[in-house]
Amino acid sequence: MPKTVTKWRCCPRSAVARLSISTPLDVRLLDKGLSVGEALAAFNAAHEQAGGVVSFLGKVRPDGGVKALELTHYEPLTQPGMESLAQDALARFELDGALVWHRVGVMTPGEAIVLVAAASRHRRNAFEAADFLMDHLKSAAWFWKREKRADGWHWIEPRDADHADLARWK
Amino acid sequence: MPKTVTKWRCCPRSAVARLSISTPLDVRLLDKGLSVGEALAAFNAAHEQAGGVVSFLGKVRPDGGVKALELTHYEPLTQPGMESLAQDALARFELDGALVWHRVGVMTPGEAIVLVAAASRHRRNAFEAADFLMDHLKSAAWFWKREKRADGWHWIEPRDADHADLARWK
Amino acid sequence: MSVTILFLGPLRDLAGETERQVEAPLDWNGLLKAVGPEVAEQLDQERVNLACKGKVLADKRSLYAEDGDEVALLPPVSGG
Amino acid sequence: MSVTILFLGPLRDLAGETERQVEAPLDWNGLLKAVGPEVAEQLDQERVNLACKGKVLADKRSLYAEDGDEVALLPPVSGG
Repeated sequence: MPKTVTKWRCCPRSAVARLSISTPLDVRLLDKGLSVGEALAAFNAAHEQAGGVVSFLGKVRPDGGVKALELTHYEPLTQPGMESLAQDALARFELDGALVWHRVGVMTPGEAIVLVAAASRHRRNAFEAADFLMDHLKSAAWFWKREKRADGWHWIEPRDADHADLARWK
Repeated sequence: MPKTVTKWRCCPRSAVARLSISTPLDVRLLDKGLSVGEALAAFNAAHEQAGGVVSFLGKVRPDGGVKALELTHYEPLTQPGMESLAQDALARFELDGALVWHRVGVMTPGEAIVLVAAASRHRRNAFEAADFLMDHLKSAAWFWKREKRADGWHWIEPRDADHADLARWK
Repeated sequence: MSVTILFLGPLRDLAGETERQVEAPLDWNGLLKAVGPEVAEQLDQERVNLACKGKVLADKRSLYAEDGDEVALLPPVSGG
Repeated sequence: MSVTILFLGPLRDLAGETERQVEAPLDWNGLLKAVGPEVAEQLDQERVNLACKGKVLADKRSLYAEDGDEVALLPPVSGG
């Protein structure tokens, strides 16, 4: 796995949050549930100097009788892809830091799939960075999804809307 | 104070969060510190059906030797202004819900000033709603800021950038 | 039998006080006289708004405040 | 002395297996033969990518996998 150039340092654990957050980037693939409140509290504590923090949380939607969602990935590409994307966002939007967490494996409706957060001096940069991270995450990270419905598992096809989302940043 | 038309209901307290969140809208003026992690955990729990949740947290920046920030407001305009803005966002972006919390009084660097969150079926709507709420909050809510520096208190003037931010939504 | 004039934000410093009681009724010209020349000059600018009974006036020059009303002088909100 | 071929996402169902060991070395034509006609047809489409040793190939037809290498067949990622 290629090493990124950023210097990673470990933050003191916050009094509120039991989580330790790496700065400036904290990129994780998680095979079980994540505690969103704790993660964001720890991220905020790790970036006390940032004027603005934007977060996005994506959850499994209980649409069309979906009982479960499975996310598979190719680990040798996924982790470096996510780290490289986070690096890009850090430089492009002059961030103080970013958090990029993604679930893999089987999830049920209401569970968190993805959490991104961007901390920046300027509000607009934090918004754009979180948006950018979400638009690029799927193509950077090689995730394949399938849904379990009453009649079994179904793979989810690529969407044209994803290409349109990416084109916004070209 | 004019009543808004939305029906407010109270959510069961989440196991994780000790906070109760009103749905679809939770609008508050706070005269002391807010726990961001708890607030977002409670908001997420209150909108389990939403596919995406975007939040923005604004903090006092330790810029240029700022020792403290004071926010004054005119209560008869502020609370209705914030509620009406949240209503607008709810309808315009087809949100499941929104949270709009603002501090008033004296704050020190690193403390939270504002927290907004938007829950929606679609990611793009949640992003745009949080962005819209932040762009409009200052003009909707009549806040005046002054900063305490080494040589005393200084009022913060209106910025041209704010007008440009608002013009984006016209 | 009075109207309360509230000075908000930076206008508080200019007025040297937070609020002032004046005799009802109060109209635009009465207000200009009541607040003194420095505040009156600010108030005359488009960017300063006026609220009466908790409502921002579309035309501040149409002010007519009666006994017990609160008139708030609203300078432009701060940036940042 | 072998190369591991990994079938990812929906290609796993089409191949009927998760991975297969084949003899090294393995090039593009060898891969097409090894995976069977159905998967080969998918692989020939632009939207399906190929990774060797953990790197996506800019030109998948230039594949040359040696002993111990892992070759991953990458269908387009899912929307939603």
